[in-house]
Amino acid sequence: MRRGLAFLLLLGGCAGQQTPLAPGGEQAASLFTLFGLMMAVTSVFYVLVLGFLGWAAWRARGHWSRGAAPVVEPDDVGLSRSLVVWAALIIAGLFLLVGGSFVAERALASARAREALQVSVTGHQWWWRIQYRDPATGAVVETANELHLPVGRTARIELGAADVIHSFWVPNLSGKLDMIPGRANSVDITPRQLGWFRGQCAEFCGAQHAHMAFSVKVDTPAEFAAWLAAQARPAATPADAAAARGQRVVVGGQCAMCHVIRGTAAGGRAGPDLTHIGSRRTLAAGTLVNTRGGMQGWIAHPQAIKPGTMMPPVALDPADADAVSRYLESLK
Amino acid sequence: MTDAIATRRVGSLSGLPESAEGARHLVWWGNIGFMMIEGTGFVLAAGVYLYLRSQSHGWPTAGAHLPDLMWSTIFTVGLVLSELPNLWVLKCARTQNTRGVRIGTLVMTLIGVALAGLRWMELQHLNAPWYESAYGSVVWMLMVLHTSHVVTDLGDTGVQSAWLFTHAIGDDQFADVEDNANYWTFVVLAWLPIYFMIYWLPRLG
Amino acid sequence: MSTAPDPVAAAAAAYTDQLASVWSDAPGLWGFLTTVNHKRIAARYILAVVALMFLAGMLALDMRLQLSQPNLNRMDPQLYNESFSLHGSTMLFLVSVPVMEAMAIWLVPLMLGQRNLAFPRLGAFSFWLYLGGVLMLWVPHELGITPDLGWFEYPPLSGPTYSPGHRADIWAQMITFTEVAALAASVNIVATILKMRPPGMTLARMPLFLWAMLITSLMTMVALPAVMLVTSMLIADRLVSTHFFVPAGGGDPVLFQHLFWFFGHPEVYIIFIPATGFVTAIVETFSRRSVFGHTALVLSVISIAVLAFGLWVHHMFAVGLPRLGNDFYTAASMAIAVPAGVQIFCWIATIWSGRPRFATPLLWVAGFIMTFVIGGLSGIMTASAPLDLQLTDTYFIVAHLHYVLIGGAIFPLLGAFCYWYPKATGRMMSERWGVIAFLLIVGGFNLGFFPMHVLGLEGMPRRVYTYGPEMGWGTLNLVATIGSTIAILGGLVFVANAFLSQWWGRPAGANPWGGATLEWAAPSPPPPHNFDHTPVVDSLTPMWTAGGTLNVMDGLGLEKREVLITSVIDAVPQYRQKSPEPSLWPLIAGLAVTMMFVGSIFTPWAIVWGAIPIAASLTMWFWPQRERRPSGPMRGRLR
Amino acid sequence: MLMCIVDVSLEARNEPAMISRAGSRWGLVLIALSLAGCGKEARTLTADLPQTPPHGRDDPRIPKYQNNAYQIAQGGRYFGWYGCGDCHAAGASGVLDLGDGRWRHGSSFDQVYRVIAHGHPGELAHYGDRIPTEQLWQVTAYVRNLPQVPTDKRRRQDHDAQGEPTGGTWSGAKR
Repeated sequence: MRRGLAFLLLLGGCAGQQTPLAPGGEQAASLFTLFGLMMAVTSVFYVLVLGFLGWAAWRARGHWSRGAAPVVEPDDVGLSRSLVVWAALIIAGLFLLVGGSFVAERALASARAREALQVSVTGHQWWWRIQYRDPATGAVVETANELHLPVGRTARIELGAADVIHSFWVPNLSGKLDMIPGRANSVDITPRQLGWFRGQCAEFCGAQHAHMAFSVKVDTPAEFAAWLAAQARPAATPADAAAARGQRVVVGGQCAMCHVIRGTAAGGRAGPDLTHIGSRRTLAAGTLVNTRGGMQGWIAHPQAIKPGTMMPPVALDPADADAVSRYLESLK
Repeated sequence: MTDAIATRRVGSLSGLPESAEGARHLVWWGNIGFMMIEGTGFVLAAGVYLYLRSQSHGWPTAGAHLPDLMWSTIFTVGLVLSELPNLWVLKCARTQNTRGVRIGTLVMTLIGVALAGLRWMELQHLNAPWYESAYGSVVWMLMVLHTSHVVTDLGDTGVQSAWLFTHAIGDDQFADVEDNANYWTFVVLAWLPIYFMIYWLPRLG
Repeated sequence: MSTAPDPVAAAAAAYTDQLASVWSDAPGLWGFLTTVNHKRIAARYILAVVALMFLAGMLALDMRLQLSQPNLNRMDPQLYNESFSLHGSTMLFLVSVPVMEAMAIWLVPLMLGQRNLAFPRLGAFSFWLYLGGVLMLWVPHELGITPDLGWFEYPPLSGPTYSPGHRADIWAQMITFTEVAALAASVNIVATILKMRPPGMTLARMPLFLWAMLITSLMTMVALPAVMLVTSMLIADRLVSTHFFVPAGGGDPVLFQHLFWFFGHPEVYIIFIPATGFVTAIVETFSRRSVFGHTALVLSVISIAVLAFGLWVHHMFAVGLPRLGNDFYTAASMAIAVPAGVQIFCWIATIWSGRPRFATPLLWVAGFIMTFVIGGLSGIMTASAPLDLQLTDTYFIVAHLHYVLIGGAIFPLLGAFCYWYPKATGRMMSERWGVIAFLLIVGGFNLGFFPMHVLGLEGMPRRVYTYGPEMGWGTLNLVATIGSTIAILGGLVFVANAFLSQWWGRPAGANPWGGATLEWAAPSPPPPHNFDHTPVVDSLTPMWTAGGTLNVMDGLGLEKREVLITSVIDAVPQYRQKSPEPSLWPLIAGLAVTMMFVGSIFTPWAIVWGAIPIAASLTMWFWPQRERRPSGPMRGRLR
Repeated sequence: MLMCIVDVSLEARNEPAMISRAGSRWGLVLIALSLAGCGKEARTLTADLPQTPPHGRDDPRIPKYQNNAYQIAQGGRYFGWYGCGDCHAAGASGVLDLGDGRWRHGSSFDQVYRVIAHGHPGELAHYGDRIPTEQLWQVTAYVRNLPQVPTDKRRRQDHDAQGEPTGGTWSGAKR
C-alpha cells in the first residue's frame, strides 16, 4: 500500500526521516491509512468532475467558436434528478471520510489511557529543551535537541513553550501539536520502528524557525535504559591535558553564563545542557552534524550558521578553541 | 452608442415622491448596516469577556476589584430614561414637526453631555486598571467601545441640532433625525447586556 | 450629413448629453479627487490591485528563487520573513478582498440599471481609506520597516517583548484601515442591492452575481469586526500594556487565534463567493442558455456563507483544543463540500446542456473548475482533524490555499476581466493572446503548485527560509519555482493584452457576447450616468427575453442627480432619492482617519486628538445644502 | 517618512542635548535624524562585531545600539538570561532601581558599559570577561533605555518573558 502510494505521488525522498508517508509510529500509521482513504475517495470525485467537464466540452465539439441564439429556461428534468444523485454521492463520500476521521481520532485517543513514559519538551527560540525523569533517583535529567524513545512503549510528551508558540512534530511517528505559553498540551507517541527520525518546528516562531529541528532515536528498551542512565551521569572528567584546558576555558569563561555542565561549576540555564553534548548527533538544533570542526565553527561564528541566533559569538584564540572543542567532544 | 438595444417607454417615474421615511428610506438601510457592524463588534467583545472569564481561576483576577455600582447604575438609569425624549424626537421627525425636532435634538444633546459626564465618573470607579490584568483590560475595552459610541452619537446630535436651528428643514433632514434617534436607541440597547455582564455577572456567578 | 438630422434622434442625443453633463465630474485633477462616479472609483481600485498583485508576485518569485535549491543565501531570514509577511498580507488584505469589491462597485449599479451606488461619497471614502491601507504597508516597506511576522501575527511573537519596534503595529493598523474600507464598501453594496433594484427585478429575478455580492457583503459585515477587534487588542497589548494575550496576566494567546480565524475563514469565502457570481454569469452567456439550477446555486451560496462562520477552528486543530470540539469542526468543515459540489454540478450541467462557445472567459471557467476542485478536495483532507495534525503548517497547506485562492478566485476574476473588459473600454481583448495567457498561467500554476502538495507530504514546514540538502526537497522546489515563473510570465502577457487592447482591440459595441443581464443594455464604455432610462425587468435574463426592445421607464431628474429607490422584496418603485454631488470631503475624511491611525501607532492620545479633524470633515461631508432659515430666532443672521 | 519624523520628534523630546545643539540648523538635523529614526527599526541580524568596548561618549557605534529597538530588546533578553533581573527587577529600590533615571557613575553609554563590565562588587565583578562584548553593548543599551520605559510596560514585558530562564535557574515553561 505504501509503495503504491509512493509511486503514485512520484516521490523522491518519501522514505526519508521526516515524512508522514513513511509511518514508523502507531499514530502516524493510523493517519497514513486515513490519508490513503482520503486520496482514494477524492481521486474518484475528481475523475468524475473532470469526466463531466470533458464530456460537456466534447459534446459541443462541432461549434466551439460560433455564438448561437440563447435558450431561456429550458426544462432540465433529467439534470435536476442527476443533481440530486450527485448531491447524494457527495454526502455518501463525506460520511465515509468523516467516519474515517472519527475512527482515526479514536485510535489517537486510545493511547491516552496507556501507562506512558513521561518526557517534557520545552520550545525555546530556536532549540528544544528535553527533560526525562531519572527512574533511579527521580531527579530531572535534561538534554537538548535529541529525543530518545523506547520502541513499543507509549511516551507522553508534555509540551511547553518558554517564549513564543512553537509546534512539536515528528511526522514519521505522530501528528504535530502546538507548544503554547500558558497551555498544558501533551502528545502521545508509540514508536513501532527502530532507528533515527527527524522532527521540526511547525509553527512560525521568528528568525530561525527554519533551523529548529531535532533528532529522534527509537531504541530497544535496553538501549534506551542505558542511554538514559548515561545521560543521568554528571560530565566525564577530562582525560587529557587539552581537554582539561578546554574545561577551564568553558567553565571559567563565557560559556558558563548560559550553559550547564553537570559536575562542573558551569550552571547557566539560558542555553542547552551540554553535559553530554558529545553524544548528540547534531549541533544547533539539527543545523550541523556534530563534528569537532562544526563545533569550533558554531562557537566562533554562530551568526554565520544561524543568522539571528541568540548564541553569542565567543572569540577564543586558536589553541583555546581547539581545546574547548576537544573537551566538549569528550562529553559523551 | 450605435448598436445599444432599442428601448420602449412603458411608464414614467416622475410622479414618485422625492423622499420617504422609515424603512422605505435608503439611508435607513445604511444606518442599519453600520448598527449591524458595531453590534457584531459588541457581541465579539462580550465574547472575549466571557472567554477570558472562563479561562481564569478567579474573576476578577487577583489584585483587581469589582467595579462600584453607584455611578454605573446612575448612568444606566439615565441612559434608559433618555429613551423617552428620544422616542419623542422620533415622533416629531415622523410627523415633520419642525419646532419639536429642533427642541428635541437640543434636549438630546444636553442629555448626552450629562450622560457623558456620568460615564466619566463611572470610568473613575472601575477599580481595575487596564494594564494590571486581562480582567482590567477587557472591562476597559468594553467601556471604551461603548463610550466611543456615546460620544460619537452625542457629537452627531449636537451638530444636527445646530444645523436644524439655522436652516429650513427638508424631508431628508427629518429622515436624518429619525436615523439618529434610532442610532441612540441602538447605543442604549447595546449597553444593557454589557452593564449586566460587567457589574452583575461576577457578583451573581 | 446628406439627410436632414432626424428630430427624434436629435432630441434623444440632447437628452443624453444633458444627463451626461449632470452626472459627469469636473475636469482634471479636481474632478479626479472629488469624483463619486462608481466606475472611476472601481477603475482606481483595479489599477491599484493590478500594481499590488505585480509587486506581491515579485515577492513570491523572490521567495521561490530562495527556496529553489537547498541552503541558498539569496535572502537572509529577516528579508525572507518580511517577504512572506508582505506577500501574504498584500495578497489577502490589499488584493483579493478589495478586487472583489471593486468588481462589485463597478458592476452592481450597471447590473441594476442604476446610475450610481446607494452612497456614492461612502464609495469614494472607502477607496481613499483603502489607499491609506496600501501606503500604510508599502511606505514602511520602502523605509525598511516591513512587518515580518506573517499575515496572521500570532502573539506572543507579535507581543511587546518578542517584536520590538513598530513593525507589528504597522501590520495591525493596515488591517484596521483596509477593514474599515471593506466594511464601508459592503454597507454600500448591500443598500444598493436591497433598495435600488430596477422595477420588476424581484428577489426571484435577481441574477446570481447580485446574490453573491449581497451575501459576500453581509458576511463582510459580520466577519471583519472580529479582525478589527483583535488587531486593536494586539496594539493595546503592545502600546498601553493591556494583558489580553499574556498568560501571566490572565490572558490567553489562543484567544487571538480564535478571533483571528473567526474572521479568517469567512474572509476566504468572502474572496470565493463573488467568483461564483462571475462563473455563473460567464457560463450562462457562453453556454447560450439560462443557468441550470439558479435556485440551487443561490441556496448553495447562502449555505456556504452560513457554514463559513461555523468552522474556523479547523485552522487550529494543532492547538490542542478538546478532541470532541475538533470532531464537530471536522464534520462542519466537510459539510461545505456539499454546496460547493452542487455549484460545480450546476455549472458543468449548464455547459453540458447548452451550446458552449469556448471564448477566453469560458476557458477561464474550465481552468477554474479543473484547478479549484483540486483545492476543494485537498481542503476536505485538511478538514479532518486527525489528518490535519500531519498536514497543517506544511507545504500541503500552501498548495491548498493557492489552489482555492488562485484557482478558485483569481481564475474566475481573470475570466470576468476578459468578459466585462469590452463593456468597460468599448474594445475586445485579443482572443489569441488571451488563450496564450490562459495556457501559461494555468499550466505554470499547476506545474508550480502541485509539487507543493508532495513537498508538504514529505514533511516540509511552512515559512522556512531554507532547508538542508539531506531533506531531499531540492528538485520539487526547483520545479515549483519554474512553474511559478511561467505563471507570472503568463500574468504579464494577460496584463499586456488588457493594456494594449484599449487601443488595438476590435471595437466591441454594447453586447459583444450576447449577454443576458442589464449591464449589456448600456453602451460600451458606459456614459457617466450609465442608462438614459430605467430598464424594467421581467425575467432572470432580461436581455434575452426583451426580444430586441427593452422596456424602460423615464422620469428621473434631468437637472439634478437622482436615483430610483424601490422596495426590498418586489422592487416596486417607491421614491426618487437625490444622489450626492462630487465632493472633496471623503478624501479629507480619509486623510484625517489616516492621520489618526498612523498617530495611534506612537501614542494612544492620537486617537483622542485625531478624532477632532475626523469629526470636522464628516460634519462637512454630511452638511446638507439647504437655504438658510427664513424665520425664528436663529434666522439667517449667520449669513 | 512621516512615521520616522514623528518617531524622531518623540525621541528628540527626551534627548535635551540634541535640541540645544541643533539651534538654527533644525531642518537639516531633522532630516538627518529622520533617517536615523528609521535606524530605530532596522533589524540587522548579523551585527558587525564591535570586539572592543566603547571608547568615549561619542563612539560612532553607540547609535547603532542605543537607537535600535531590536538591539535594545536583545539586551533585555540577555539582561534576563544573565540574571541581572534577579537584583535589578522592576520594583527594585535604591541603587538597584535602574528605571529612576539617576546614574551614580554617569549616564553616558561608555560609563554605564564600564559599570556593568567592571563596576559590580565582590564575586559579581567578572561580567566584563564572562559576557561577550556584543551582548554587553546590547545590555548597556537596554539599561540606558529603561528610564524611558513606563513601569506598566516593563511589567507587561516581564510577564511575557516569565517562561524564560534567569541566571542559574529555570522554573519551567508557564503551563
